[in-house]
Amino acid sequence: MTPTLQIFLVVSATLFCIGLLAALSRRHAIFILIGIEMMLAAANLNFIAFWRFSPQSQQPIGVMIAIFSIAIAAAEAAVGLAMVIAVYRHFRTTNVDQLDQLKG
Amino acid sequence: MSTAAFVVIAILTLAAAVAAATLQKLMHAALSFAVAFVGVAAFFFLLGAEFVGLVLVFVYIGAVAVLIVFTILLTRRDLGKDRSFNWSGVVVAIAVFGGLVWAIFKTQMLSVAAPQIQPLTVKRIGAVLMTDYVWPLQCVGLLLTAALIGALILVMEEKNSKS
Amino acid sequence: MNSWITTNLWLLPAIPLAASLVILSLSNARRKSAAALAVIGQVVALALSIFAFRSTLQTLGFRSVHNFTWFTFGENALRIGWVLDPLASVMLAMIALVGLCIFVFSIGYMAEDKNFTRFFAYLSFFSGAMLGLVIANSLLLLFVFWELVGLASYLLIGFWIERPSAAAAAKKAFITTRIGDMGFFAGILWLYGRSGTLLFYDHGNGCLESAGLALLGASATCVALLIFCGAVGKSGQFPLHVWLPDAMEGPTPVSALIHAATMVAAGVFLVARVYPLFSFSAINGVTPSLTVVVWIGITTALMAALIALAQADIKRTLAYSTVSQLGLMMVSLGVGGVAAGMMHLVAHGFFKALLFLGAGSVIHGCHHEQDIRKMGGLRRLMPVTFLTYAIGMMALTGVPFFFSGGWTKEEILHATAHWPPSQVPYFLLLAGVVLTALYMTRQIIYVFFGNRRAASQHAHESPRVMTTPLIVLAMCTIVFSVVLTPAWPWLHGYLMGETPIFNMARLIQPTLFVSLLLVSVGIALGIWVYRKAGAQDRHRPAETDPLEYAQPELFRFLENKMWIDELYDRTVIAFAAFCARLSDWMDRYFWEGLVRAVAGLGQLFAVFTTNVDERGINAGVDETTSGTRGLGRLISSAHSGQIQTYLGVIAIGMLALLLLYAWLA
Amino acid sequence: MSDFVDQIFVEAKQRLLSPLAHSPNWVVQIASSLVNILALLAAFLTLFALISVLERKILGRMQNRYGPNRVGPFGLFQPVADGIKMLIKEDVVPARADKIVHFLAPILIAATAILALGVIPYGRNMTPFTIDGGILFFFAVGSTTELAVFMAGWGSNNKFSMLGAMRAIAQMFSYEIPLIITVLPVVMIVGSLTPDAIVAAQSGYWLGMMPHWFVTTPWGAVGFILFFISGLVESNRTPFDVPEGESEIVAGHMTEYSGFKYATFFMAEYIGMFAISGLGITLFLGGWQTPLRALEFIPSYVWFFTKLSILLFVYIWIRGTLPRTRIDQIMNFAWKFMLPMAFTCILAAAVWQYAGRGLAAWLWSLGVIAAVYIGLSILLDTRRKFAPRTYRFAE
Repeated sequence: MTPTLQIFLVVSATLFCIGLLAALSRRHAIFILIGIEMMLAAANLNFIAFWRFSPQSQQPIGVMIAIFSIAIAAAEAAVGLAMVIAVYRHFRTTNVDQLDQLKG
Repeated sequence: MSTAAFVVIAILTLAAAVAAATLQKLMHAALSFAVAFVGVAAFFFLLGAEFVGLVLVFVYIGAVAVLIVFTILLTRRDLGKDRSFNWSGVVVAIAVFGGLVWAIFKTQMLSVAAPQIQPLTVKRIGAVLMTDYVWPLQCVGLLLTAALIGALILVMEEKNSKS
Repeated sequence: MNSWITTNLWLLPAIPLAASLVILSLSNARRKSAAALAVIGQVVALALSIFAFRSTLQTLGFRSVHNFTWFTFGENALRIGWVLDPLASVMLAMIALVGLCIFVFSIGYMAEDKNFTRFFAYLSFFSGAMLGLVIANSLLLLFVFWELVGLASYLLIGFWIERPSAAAAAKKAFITTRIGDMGFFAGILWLYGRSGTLLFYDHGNGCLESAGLALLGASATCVALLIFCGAVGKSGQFPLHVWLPDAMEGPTPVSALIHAATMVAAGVFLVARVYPLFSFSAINGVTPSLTVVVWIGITTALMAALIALAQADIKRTLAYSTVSQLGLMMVSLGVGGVAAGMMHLVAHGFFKALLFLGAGSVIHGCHHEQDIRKMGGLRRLMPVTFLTYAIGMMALTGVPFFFSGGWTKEEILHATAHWPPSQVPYFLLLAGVVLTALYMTRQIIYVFFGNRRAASQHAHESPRVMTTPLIVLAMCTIVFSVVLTPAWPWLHGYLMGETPIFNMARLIQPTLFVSLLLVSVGIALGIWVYRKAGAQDRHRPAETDPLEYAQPELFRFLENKMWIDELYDRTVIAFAAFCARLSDWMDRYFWEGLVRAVAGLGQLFAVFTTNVDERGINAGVDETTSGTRGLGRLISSAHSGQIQTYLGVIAIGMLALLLLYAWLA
Repeated sequence: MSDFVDQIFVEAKQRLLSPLAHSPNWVVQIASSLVNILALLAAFLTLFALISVLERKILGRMQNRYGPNRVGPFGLFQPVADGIKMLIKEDVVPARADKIVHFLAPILIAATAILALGVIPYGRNMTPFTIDGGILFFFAVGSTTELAVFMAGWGSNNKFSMLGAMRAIAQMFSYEIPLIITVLPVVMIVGSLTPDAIVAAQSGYWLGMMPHWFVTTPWGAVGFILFFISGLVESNRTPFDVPEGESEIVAGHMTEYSGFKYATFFMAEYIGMFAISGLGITLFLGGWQTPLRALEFIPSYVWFFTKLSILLFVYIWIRGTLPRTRIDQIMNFAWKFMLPMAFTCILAAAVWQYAGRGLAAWLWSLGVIAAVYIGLSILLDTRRKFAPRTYRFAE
């Protein structure tokens, strides 16, 4: 038997939750970024899966959205990491627990 | 698409993801993150979206992962081991997972098999990108430029910095 | 008809006023330029006045009026303007000429004064104001200049501020004249209320012309009397004459210009100007107002002459003689001899200025000694002064034929003699003539004859700058008499608008002999009484006046000006002081209490509002703000800055949403 | 006859796979893949051995000395000796090293290098893995190399390694961009990401002799030069071998490696060089196409490998000739010259395309490129050369 849409969704949900876990339970800022990226990847996986399992009459919308979301995720990652570096320069730490004030 | 491939890829991906989320050494986490993305890309291949898969690999392994390891390098000062673990987050994550899975299995219409399709060629994607999605494309380009400049300004060595 | 001077008559007052402003802005050191400016201004004024005089010779009874609207309130506008007629032009010429002489004189007289420039500024100011007064065609405008000359006299009387007596005199003069001016102003208001116009001549409907007078009706008498109050105050008539002798505290040129020649004559001029008001509805030249004028004048004349008889101060004597002469003019106006009054005014302007300047020269020569009993024998030391002074004295006493004063006094006597109601004024005037001769003779003898006394040891003749004006004025005094003679009464005709007839026969008249007789009697008496004055007589010490030796009480009575000042002190001033004290008390205890009460109310209200504000509004606002702050704290506590907390919350929210949808599906 | 020779390897593969005719589909797939991979490895490891010795000999000749000439005929067995030496050497791992990463790095780098070889058409019907979007695959895999290099630098907990890795990644990143952008015009003109399609698009001749290779067009020529330079950098070859500049940082990210791991790195480097050259050939030099119609009887793969060996000779030649450049100079060159020129190539290609691919079009695009080149050379005045050196990327 071939994998159904459900299974893909379950996988992506798992991936999403792992990302959520990383984002929620790790202190290091980079972990949060990693988690967010993973969640985005899960979302993309969903898009592709839905596109694949839908009747093929219409445009590859899922693929398009996946592409765009990847691009945006790349931008987000770049800016996020830059922010991590800047924050580190300023506070000498990347532990998000200590980064709870707006003014430096 | 074969179940075997699916199972292998799923196991690889999820294992890598878990590793990325839980490993204590940042560097290992980042690398397993890359592996996890390879897995996701493999999923895309499996689903017949080679282009997206390649883009994913290209962007994430080639760019984002390297950026991440670079950041780890530059913020090496408190790199050490990140042992502090927030269990409430785990609880929340598990709860969300449960909810999602419950919702997925509750809806019957999802258990469909993949229809037979003609492969999605790069040509078609390019055509669609340049016709229907040209405005989103331009916007994304603008966004990327802005992000590039913004990131540059953020990490630019500010003159007479206090530190 | 209208040469440019009639339309630009305002230049006459404007030029000296401008000069005074410029001089005021000069520093004290610029004495020469100050004097030069003042004199130039006066010269220009003189030239203009002569020009104006010429333009009035074109026709008989020439009168050119130039009116314009000053400002408008409601629908009726207040109009002012200036008039040029024989009366004005004569006054202009006299004022300008005498003023010029006095300006020149004071260059020498004030040479050592440290406030030289200020003095000339004031002088120019005065002369400008005086000229303006003369040309005014509106009672209001006249009143304005009237007050300006009052101010000028105040400033000049108190010119030597450092002297308390001068300051007191200045105050006295100002206040006393104010009393008269109050009446004057009331008259103006009444007149305006009745006739609706203050213009004298307005082509038929001015207040001195038939239309305006018709509007006035019976109230003309009251208006006239009220205006006469002003005249009384200004020219020192009986009740209000007390300020004039004290005004001699000012510098002598000032006394000469203001308190002898021009300003004090303004009252007479005023009466002459508004004469139609007085003579309105007259029964053969007699109206109640004119009667009042006559009696006041006669009283003043006699009283002043008597007082002058006992004064030791050379200037005070002259001052009282001025008062009496003004009374004389008033009488002549009252009895209907307007022309006579005005002629005497002009003549008196000349010779009284001459006398005062002579006195000034004497004082200057005697190092500012004014007591005639300390002088004597100056005849040789200052001959020019002596001669000019003698001429002035002749004119004043009214020696006929050669001296202007004689002819004018003649005219006045003539007019008075034919006054219908009674002959009493006439005879009283004759007595006055005698008295005048007497005190003038006394003064001359004291000052110029006899042995030298303390002040005249080192006396000296005055410099040219002072003697020249004396000579000029003396000339005027003599030459002026030509146009006054009844043989050819040119000035009379000019003023009255009649062609003078030359008739040598009218030169000799019976009354002439009478006055001649009286004058000679007076002079002779004076010589007999005062021949030994200042020298040791049988039992009389040199200091005591012969009259005093003869009649001590009478002399004391006269010397103290008939106790009039003291009387005023007891009555008027005491009453005024009482009123002041009363109002002070009222202010202190009554009004202040009232004010305090109101203030207390205000404070009570303030306290009340404060409480309302603090307890009520502030509390409410505070409650609101604190509540807001507490809420903010509550929310911000959730806003901990912990990214992961946010993420967790978002996740939970997402879960909830998911479950909801799944449950709904 | 020539067709048979041309297709001999394809025939061989089919013969090999014929026993599995009745087995399920996926078995056949895996089997064919395995065959392809084995063929690739055999071919390119041999080539690697050959080139390693040839390079040494050629360099020796260039430096006026004999290269290795003792082992076997003309010293051709030298690589074998080296290989044996490497295998029996002790494998040293630093005590403070991150063992796992240190171990995984060479494997990953070799794997990616070999993977990249998989999409290049070596001859008619001789593309090991036909992927829609093979070029993209090539770059996706190639970009993984950077990660591997970083792992190497990081894993061996060493200053020099880290510095070397940083430098390597910095310059790889900088040159990856012009590399890809120089590929774009070809993709635009051909309208496909498939290497086969690209090669096919370069078939045919002008005037019967001038081949339709893209290198013959102005944008193609410039693009090829840029591509070649970027390839030099990507494979860390002189004059861009700062990452492993012996004089400064001992051996860059390979400092802490010894024995067979070092050999792996070495091999990966060479294979990456082969791969990039192969891609260059595919994109600009007409792949396995014959330069002259007269020579078509020679098999396609021969042509491919001929071109490849020529390119490799140029690599070696450059290495023997040019000195090592400074890192900041490399960076400036990348961002200030390479990138604009690459974009110009896109423009020129568009002009060429829409002017009708004729002689006029050829001149037009040449004009565009010349204009931009002149403008650039005016802008970047050469006095910059003497600016004080700044190591922004190796701090």
